[in-house]
Amino acid sequence: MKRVTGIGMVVIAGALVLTAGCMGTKVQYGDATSAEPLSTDFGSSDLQQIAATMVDSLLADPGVRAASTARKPVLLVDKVKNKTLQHIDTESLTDSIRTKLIQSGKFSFIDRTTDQSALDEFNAQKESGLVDPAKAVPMGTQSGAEYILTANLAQIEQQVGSKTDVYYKFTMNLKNLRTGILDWANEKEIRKVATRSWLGR
Amino acid sequence: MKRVTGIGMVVIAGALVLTAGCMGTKVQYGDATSAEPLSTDFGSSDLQQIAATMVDSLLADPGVRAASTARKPVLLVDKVKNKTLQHIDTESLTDSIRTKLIQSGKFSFIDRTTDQSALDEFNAQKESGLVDPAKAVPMGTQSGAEYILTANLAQIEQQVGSKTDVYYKFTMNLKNLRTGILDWANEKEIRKVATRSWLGR
Amino acid sequence: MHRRIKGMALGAGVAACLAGVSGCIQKTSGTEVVGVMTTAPDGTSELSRAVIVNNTKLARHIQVVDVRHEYAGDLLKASLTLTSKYEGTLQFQYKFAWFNDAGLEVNPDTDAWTPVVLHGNETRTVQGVAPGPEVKAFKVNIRN
Amino acid sequence: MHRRIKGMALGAGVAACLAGVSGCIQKTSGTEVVGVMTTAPDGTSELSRAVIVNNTKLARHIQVVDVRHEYAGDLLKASLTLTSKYEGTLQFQYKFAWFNDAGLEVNPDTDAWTPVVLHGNETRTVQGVAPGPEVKAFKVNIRN
Repeated sequence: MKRVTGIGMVVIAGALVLTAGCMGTKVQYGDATSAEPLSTDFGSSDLQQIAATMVDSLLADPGVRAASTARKPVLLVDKVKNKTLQHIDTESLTDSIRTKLIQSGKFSFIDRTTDQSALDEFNAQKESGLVDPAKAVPMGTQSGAEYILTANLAQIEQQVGSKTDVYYKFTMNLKNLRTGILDWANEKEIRKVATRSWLGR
Repeated sequence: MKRVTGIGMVVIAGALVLTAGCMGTKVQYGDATSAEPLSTDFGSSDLQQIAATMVDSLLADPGVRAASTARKPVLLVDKVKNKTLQHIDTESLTDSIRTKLIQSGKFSFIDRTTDQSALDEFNAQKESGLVDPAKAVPMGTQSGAEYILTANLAQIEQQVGSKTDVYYKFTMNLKNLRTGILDWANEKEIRKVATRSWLGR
Repeated sequence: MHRRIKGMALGAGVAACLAGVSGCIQKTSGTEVVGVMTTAPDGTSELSRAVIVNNTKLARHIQVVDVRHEYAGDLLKASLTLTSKYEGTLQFQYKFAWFNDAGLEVNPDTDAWTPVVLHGNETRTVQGVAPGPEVKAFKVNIRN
Repeated sequence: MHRRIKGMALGAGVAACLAGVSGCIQKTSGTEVVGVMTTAPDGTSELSRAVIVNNTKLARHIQVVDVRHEYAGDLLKASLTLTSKYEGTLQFQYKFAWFNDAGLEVNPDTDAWTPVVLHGNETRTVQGVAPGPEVKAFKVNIRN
């Protein structure tokens, strides 16, 4: 009886060694553009889908195109109104949209979130005494926005039994500051369904 | 009975010796540019990938190229807005980008973070009495920045069961101080996936 | 007796799970659709297309019945008509890629996989707009 | 009896683990792609390319189907088209190196290995931009 216990302990010790040696975390680079959702939370693929839809629609819109043939209109991206219950980095979403629109070469963008850095540099050029006034960049020559891109992100979540159904809707508008008219609008809907099951997958 | 326990102890001692013999720390130099991630935290390879993408895009951009043919534009790198939950040395990231851009010979950079050292040296040249005034560097002849490179680093982390999925997005903009327009923008997305398992691989 | 069968079933389930984790090969191949704008000597341009099937199982379910294009201003707009040959609901994803005159990809790694749900025998179109006027060819990957 | 078999199985597992940790040789070789810009006497320049396979197993999975280039201003831009011959998802990494007229590497040790994920039978391009106008040749290493 006692002998068996001794062997049993050795076996347990061996099992522990095995576990410690074999357990591990494998880390890999994945496809950054992958569309395999892990949860119903707002994820990277949702961000990419929304950005792609908005950019494609804005680039292909005849009205917007007419305004951007003579010269590039100057746009400003407003904060997205996040009406979901999640903490979503909506700036990252509008960053993606803005980047793609700038890369298309059809729009000019200004960015008010980095105005403080610009002002700091203007001050350094004028007041530090280091910069040659002749080489300094003149202040007060920047462009102002003619259009504002505004957006809303809404969410409807329903949970019944083992099924969670989350619906996201992103609405974007292009507001003409001169006329106040919304010159363009589009929305992208996404549905994610999670089904809890007892067999792993 | 006693004999059996003795054998058991010998076995355990043997196991300990084996463990002690195999355990140990081997230190080696590795490949500094290696892309084998150890964890989903922001690592050296992520930094290198982001820097390479940004530099390649900036060097190849037709608009930026047009501005840099006549003479080198003067750039300033702004602080990166770190919106991840990690402590990331974003200055190290922008240092890499700036270094590669300076090496390309297409851009000039100023650095406001080391202005104090420059001011100290100017003061020493004027007031220490050690420096020949004829050999001193005149103050107030430096260049000011015409462009600011601003950047955001965002992160979306999702964890389900034994899988952790981390998505990073780095967005960079080139802001023209004279016009206020973002003359160039690009982003780099990185996904890292960690899978915890009981069987090692 | 019952208990043992349950145990065996559990064991088999665990084994299947482990195999899933450690990974037997999971097919991630699909169909590739290529469209190239070619300009004839008389100035007219037309789209030449090709469909490359790498996954016959997927191709039996999803068929690319049409590839069309138009110009939105100077931007190429591509449209694929997909038909499901399957009675149930199909889930798959597609991704666009855009190429310039020299055959180099424009803005690589920026287009993302987009999920699509096709109900039984449904026909749907998916569209993409070129990221710039220099685009002369596109490629769409479809996989499930 | 049963217990002994279990113990032996455990022992074998431990041995396998130790072997895995201490590492039998892991192949890190791969494919090398070389591109050299040559200028003909009449002033036209063209890219001559070579693919060197050092790892036949990797080369069976990943094929370099095209090497293209264009000039972004005075900077050489190189693009490789890679096709997966494998049905599952492949993970590999690549690294560019750039050489000047004299065959010396420009800014050595600054280009980093970049990871790429290729889904089944997918075709993708990877691009690199030369770090300076003096670059006349490039090399791309691919390994998994």
